[in-house]
Amino acid sequence: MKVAANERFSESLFCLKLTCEEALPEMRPGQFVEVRVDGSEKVFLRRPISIHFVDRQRNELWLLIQMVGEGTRQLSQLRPGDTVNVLMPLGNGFSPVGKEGERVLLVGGGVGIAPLLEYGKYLKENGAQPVFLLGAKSENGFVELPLFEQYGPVYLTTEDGSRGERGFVTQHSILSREQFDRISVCGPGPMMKAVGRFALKGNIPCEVSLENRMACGLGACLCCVEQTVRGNVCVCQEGPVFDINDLSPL
Amino acid sequence: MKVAANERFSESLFCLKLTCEEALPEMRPGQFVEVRVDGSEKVFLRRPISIHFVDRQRNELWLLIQMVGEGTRQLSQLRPGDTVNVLMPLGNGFSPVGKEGERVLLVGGGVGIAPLLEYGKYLKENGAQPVFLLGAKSENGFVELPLFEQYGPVYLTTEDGSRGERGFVTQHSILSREQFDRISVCGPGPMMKAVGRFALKGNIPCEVSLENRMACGLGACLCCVEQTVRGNVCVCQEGPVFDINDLSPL
Amino acid sequence: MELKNPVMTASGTFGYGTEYADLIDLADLGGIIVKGTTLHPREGNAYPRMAETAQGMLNCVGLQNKGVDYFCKHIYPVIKDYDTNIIVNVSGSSIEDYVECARRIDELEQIPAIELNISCPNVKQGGMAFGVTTQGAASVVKAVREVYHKPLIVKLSPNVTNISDIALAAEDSGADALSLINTLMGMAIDIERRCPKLSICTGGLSGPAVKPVAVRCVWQVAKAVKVPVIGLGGISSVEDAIEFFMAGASAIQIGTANFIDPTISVKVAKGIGKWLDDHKYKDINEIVGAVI
Amino acid sequence: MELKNPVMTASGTFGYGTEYADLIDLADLGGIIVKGTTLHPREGNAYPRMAETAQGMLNCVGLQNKGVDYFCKHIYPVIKDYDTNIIVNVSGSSIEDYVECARRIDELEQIPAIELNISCPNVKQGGMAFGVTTQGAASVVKAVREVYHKPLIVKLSPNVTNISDIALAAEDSGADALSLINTLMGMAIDIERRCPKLSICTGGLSGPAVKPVAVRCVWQVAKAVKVPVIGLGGISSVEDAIEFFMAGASAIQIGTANFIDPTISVKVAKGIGKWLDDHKYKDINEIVGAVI
Ligand SMILES: Cc1cc2nc3c(=O)[nH]c(=O)nc-3n(C[C@H](O)[C@H](O)[C@H](O)COP(=O)(O)OP(=O)(O)OC[C@H]3O[C@@H](n4cnc5c(N)ncnc54)[C@H](O)[C@@H]3O)c2cc1C
Ligand SMILES: Cc1cc2nc3c(=O)[nH]c(=O)nc-3n(C[C@H](O)[C@H](O)[C@H](O)COP(=O)(O)OP(=O)(O)OC[C@H]3O[C@@H](n4cnc5c(N)ncnc54)[C@H](O)[C@@H]3O)c2cc1C
Ligand SMILES: Cc1cc2nc3c(=O)[nH]c(=O)nc-3n(C[C@H](O)[C@H](O)[C@H](O)COP(=O)(O)O)c2cc1C
Ligand SMILES: Cc1cc2nc3c(=O)[nH]c(=O)nc-3n(C[C@H](O)[C@H](O)[C@H](O)COP(=O)(O)O)c2cc1C
Ligand code: FES
Ligand code: FES
Repeated sequence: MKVAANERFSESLFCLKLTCEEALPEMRPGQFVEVRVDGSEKVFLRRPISIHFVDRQRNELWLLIQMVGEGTRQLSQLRPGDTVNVLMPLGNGFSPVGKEGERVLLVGGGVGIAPLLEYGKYLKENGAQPVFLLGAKSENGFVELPLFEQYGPVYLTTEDGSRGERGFVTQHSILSREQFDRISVCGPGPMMKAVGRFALKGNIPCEVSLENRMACGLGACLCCVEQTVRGNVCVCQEGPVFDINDLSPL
Repeated sequence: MKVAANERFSESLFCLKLTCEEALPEMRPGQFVEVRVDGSEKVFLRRPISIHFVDRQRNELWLLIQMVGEGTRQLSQLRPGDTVNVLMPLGNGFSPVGKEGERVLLVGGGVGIAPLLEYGKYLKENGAQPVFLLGAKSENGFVELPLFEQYGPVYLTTEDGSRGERGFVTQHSILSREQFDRISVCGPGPMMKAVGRFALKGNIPCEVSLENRMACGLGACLCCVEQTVRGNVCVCQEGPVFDINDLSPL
Repeated sequence: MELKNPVMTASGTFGYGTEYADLIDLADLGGIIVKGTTLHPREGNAYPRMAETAQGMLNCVGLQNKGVDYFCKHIYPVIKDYDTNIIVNVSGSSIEDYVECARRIDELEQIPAIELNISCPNVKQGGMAFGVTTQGAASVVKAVREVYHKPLIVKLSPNVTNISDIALAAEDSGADALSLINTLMGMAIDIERRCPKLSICTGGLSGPAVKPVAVRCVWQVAKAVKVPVIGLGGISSVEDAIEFFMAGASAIQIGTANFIDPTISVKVAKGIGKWLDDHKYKDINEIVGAVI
Repeated sequence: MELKNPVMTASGTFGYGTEYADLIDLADLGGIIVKGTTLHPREGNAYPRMAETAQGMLNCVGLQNKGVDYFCKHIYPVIKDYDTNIIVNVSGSSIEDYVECARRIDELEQIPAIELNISCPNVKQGGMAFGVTTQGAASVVKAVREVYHKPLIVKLSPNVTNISDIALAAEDSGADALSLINTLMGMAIDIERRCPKLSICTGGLSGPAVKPVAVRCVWQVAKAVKVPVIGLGGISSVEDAIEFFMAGASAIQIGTANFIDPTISVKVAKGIGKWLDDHKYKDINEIVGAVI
């Protein structure tokens, strides 16, 4: 695919906008792509990245990426006009709308907010009511808030209190003030666990999007497995989104 | 070093002009540099390249490079402003001027002409008389002829006869018409052998610049050896320029 | 067994083929070696099972599979009509396991051969244990040979002092072909977390990094044995494949490279013919073993 | 023997140190293991001796050197006063050769140790032959131990089924330390010219490609033996070095990486201290063997 734009939000967060000649394939929110990193001595395997947003008008696929190592650093260097090899769409994606008007809490931490934008859009367009609850270390951690706000109310927490409520997402007052039909969450492990426990306690259906290390991305190599009630299953194929009841006890 | 310019002469031949903040070190014609190729999955070792020309006024080192594989292809992609890591100067270099006014025939084939430009300049500046005899497959093989002409007469042969005399350098009429005090040659193996035999027959001192495969470039790994009358010696350190009498019988 | 072309996909890297069926036409392959299959179901090792290395990767999947009966009942019916050779990679923790597993696969009409994996470095019992001594290799190959009546490929480990000896033992015990190499045993450490990157500490190294070792092993074994040799280890281009042919392989497998480019096996299969044409070879046999 | 810091340069990749003296301050190194030295002069193998591979290289230099007497007379005087440990890598084709060579180096006051190379894959006789069996390793180490009175490092080959067994044999026979790994045996083919890329067909693989194998070997050996382990194989950064320490090495060597960056050994030597500081370790011993 061709790089249409590469927007830098902060030292380590950027959004890659990719386009191609043909129309982008059908994609479900929560699915991901595997991006090949060319021209690096060190990076060998593809990198799995969530589908952040699909702009059908411009035929653009957006990826929101956090630089954590060599692969994501290389991707951050891409310039408009460069080409990248992308395998997509992969994985199962988030649950479709269950019942008209359902209130779905979308909880994201760090770059885990990536898949929630496309999911929020989908929910809104399909008659559900998404509510975003996003957490970050400090206010610099939030990007594209106006985009999220198009699809539903956005609540924020920061660990240092610089924006929104101070603390972790599970401490936000919205959780005690409002009722939700279900929860979808993506973010660091501890956050997902905390939200999962909250959901279990309140008996709220909850799904999480995992980020296990992958090789093939196609269900062929069995490298990315997560232990579930059904045994070890491939996150790339049967996930990345899992009902928390399927996962090993939190 | 910083890339000042990258001039493309043909599909496979280009001249890289490198510069740096400090003054370039002393370099002898016939010495070479080892260029690191960054950002390639395939190229691991440095690539040895002759010193083509040293432009002291602009503080530029010129490298004339033929694309033959992945390493040289990567180097051909360098753009002005890019940086490359260069180890230099390496090796022994061509013989210094022996006696005032000596006539030195510089024979080059293909990209083997690279080290001869700087050597021709040196000879001219130091009171000798360089004469160039350059060979190529066809006329497109010749580049920078006006630069060579600054330092001495230039004779050409092409295999297809499209420029200069038809045939190999050893068939050029200059060899029977004129006398030379010594010969220096750089080019493909068969050409160097042919010139060497010609020199031996005519009892003319002759030195050749070899291009053995190298790893360290410093005389440390013993990978680049050539068999000589003194046994196996490192081309990177005791060469790349050898008196043909030191080499195994041609 | 006839191969349409000498390119197969390596066990454990290509699932059951179904995973790649949307991306390539499986009929373009010479064969598919499906996942390591064992008599009893196996959960495999714990996550993490994979670490990236310089031009390679380590894995310690540990033969996760649902067992041979599940394979026969649920997977075989789905894949048996693929227009290519489906070969089952058989593993076990004891000779009896290997034998029983092979016996059941012998009954599957559309499986033309098995590949006996005596070289998996990622399971505690069995696996590689059989592949590192001549006696071990001989005993398991002999036992399986008695119950399995179709072509028997034996897959060798490079983690040995003398691979030709093991190859000869397998040949003498009835192997119809040898495939090599399985992964090299390796390890990587997460220095920030102070722990191995793989759940069971060590794993198998594969990918371009191991290619020189694989070419050497193929060359050594092809010189020593009379049966055909199937070469693999780090192949990711037509040129890599040609190298293995010249080293003595009459067919090749592609493993890890499928992860980088899922269409690579078909590209290589098609590219070999073109390479031979460009180099004026009429037949691949003109290059097989060229440097032996 | 005291090391200023745990970083040395690997035999065969750093000449006698002199070659690098213009580019780095040799005093910044913990030690230099000089070229493989034999009793008699050796011409080594024919050119070509080197081939590039994915993140690595093959070599078949074959121990070219002018013999131990030349070393003692002409090289030792030049390098003996370097402000670092100069260790001589000793090779041979017979036990007698090893013994005699070691005996002569024993007399050189400013050589604090030798490294016995029983693992060179590039010579027909001797070399690796001694390093691939426990008996072979034991016999040569015992014999040298009798005549050599300073620290005796034994360098092990990864081309074996069980490296811990060889390590134990060397330890039991009197090795004071073990260094590993030497190169992995590999091969590369020039498909255009239809010939091996190396003059003697096979060669030794080194560089980042082999690092996972080296880390695994160090980890296996460090678990098995009590003597210190010196780790090498593909190290080209501070992080790589830390990995080897955590796997159980108490010192490391840098080989092939010197060819890519001739200053790398000094950079790593200096960088280790900073890494330890940044990670709040007071002493390197806090990480040596951390994952064992
Ligand atoms: C389904 C899926 C969707 C993802 N979506 C996104 C996304 O939208 N945006 C985004 O920025 N990232 C996403 N990730 C994570 C992303 O794939 C990794 O950050 C990336 O692969 C790291 O590559 P690197 O070369 O930069 O870092 P590396 O050099 O490979 O690693 C740097 C550090 O990160 C750790 N690390 C790397 N990958 C993982 C992992 N998968 N799990 C845990 N730790 C890891 C390493 O151990 C190391 O400490 C997703 C991952 C998965 C599996
Ligand atoms: C002292 C010295 C000076 C040199 N000066 C120049 C110069 O000024 N300009 C220039 O263009 N080239 C020069 N060369 C040659 C240059 O180093 C090689 O062409 C280059 O390293 C090839 O790298 P690559 O990655 O492009 O090709 P590779 O992919 O490494 O090889 C491509 C093909 O070329 C062959 N090849 C590669 N290197 C050599 C070699 N050294 N000898 C014989 N065959 C080889 C390979 O076998 C292969 O067939 C010089 C070499 C030496 C030793
Ligand atoms: C993730 C993974 C799983 C593997 N599983 C098996 C297996 O089940 N049985 C087997 O014989 N080999 C298995 N292998 C080894 C490969 O089939 C192959 O021998 C090895 O990876 C070298 O080839 P390559 O470098 O082309 O991958 C596996 C390799 C990988 C990377
Ligand atoms: C060109 C070359 C020459 C070598 N010569 C020797 C030698 O003489 N003696 C020895 O014990 N090891 C020798 N080695 C092996 C190295 O010392 C080292 O064990 C190996 O290269 C792995 O380390 P590395 O990956 O850091 O290079 C040589 C390696 C190379 C690349
Ligand atoms: S990454 Fe290969 S099975 Fe999931
Ligand atoms: S390239 Fe290392 S000695 Fe010449």
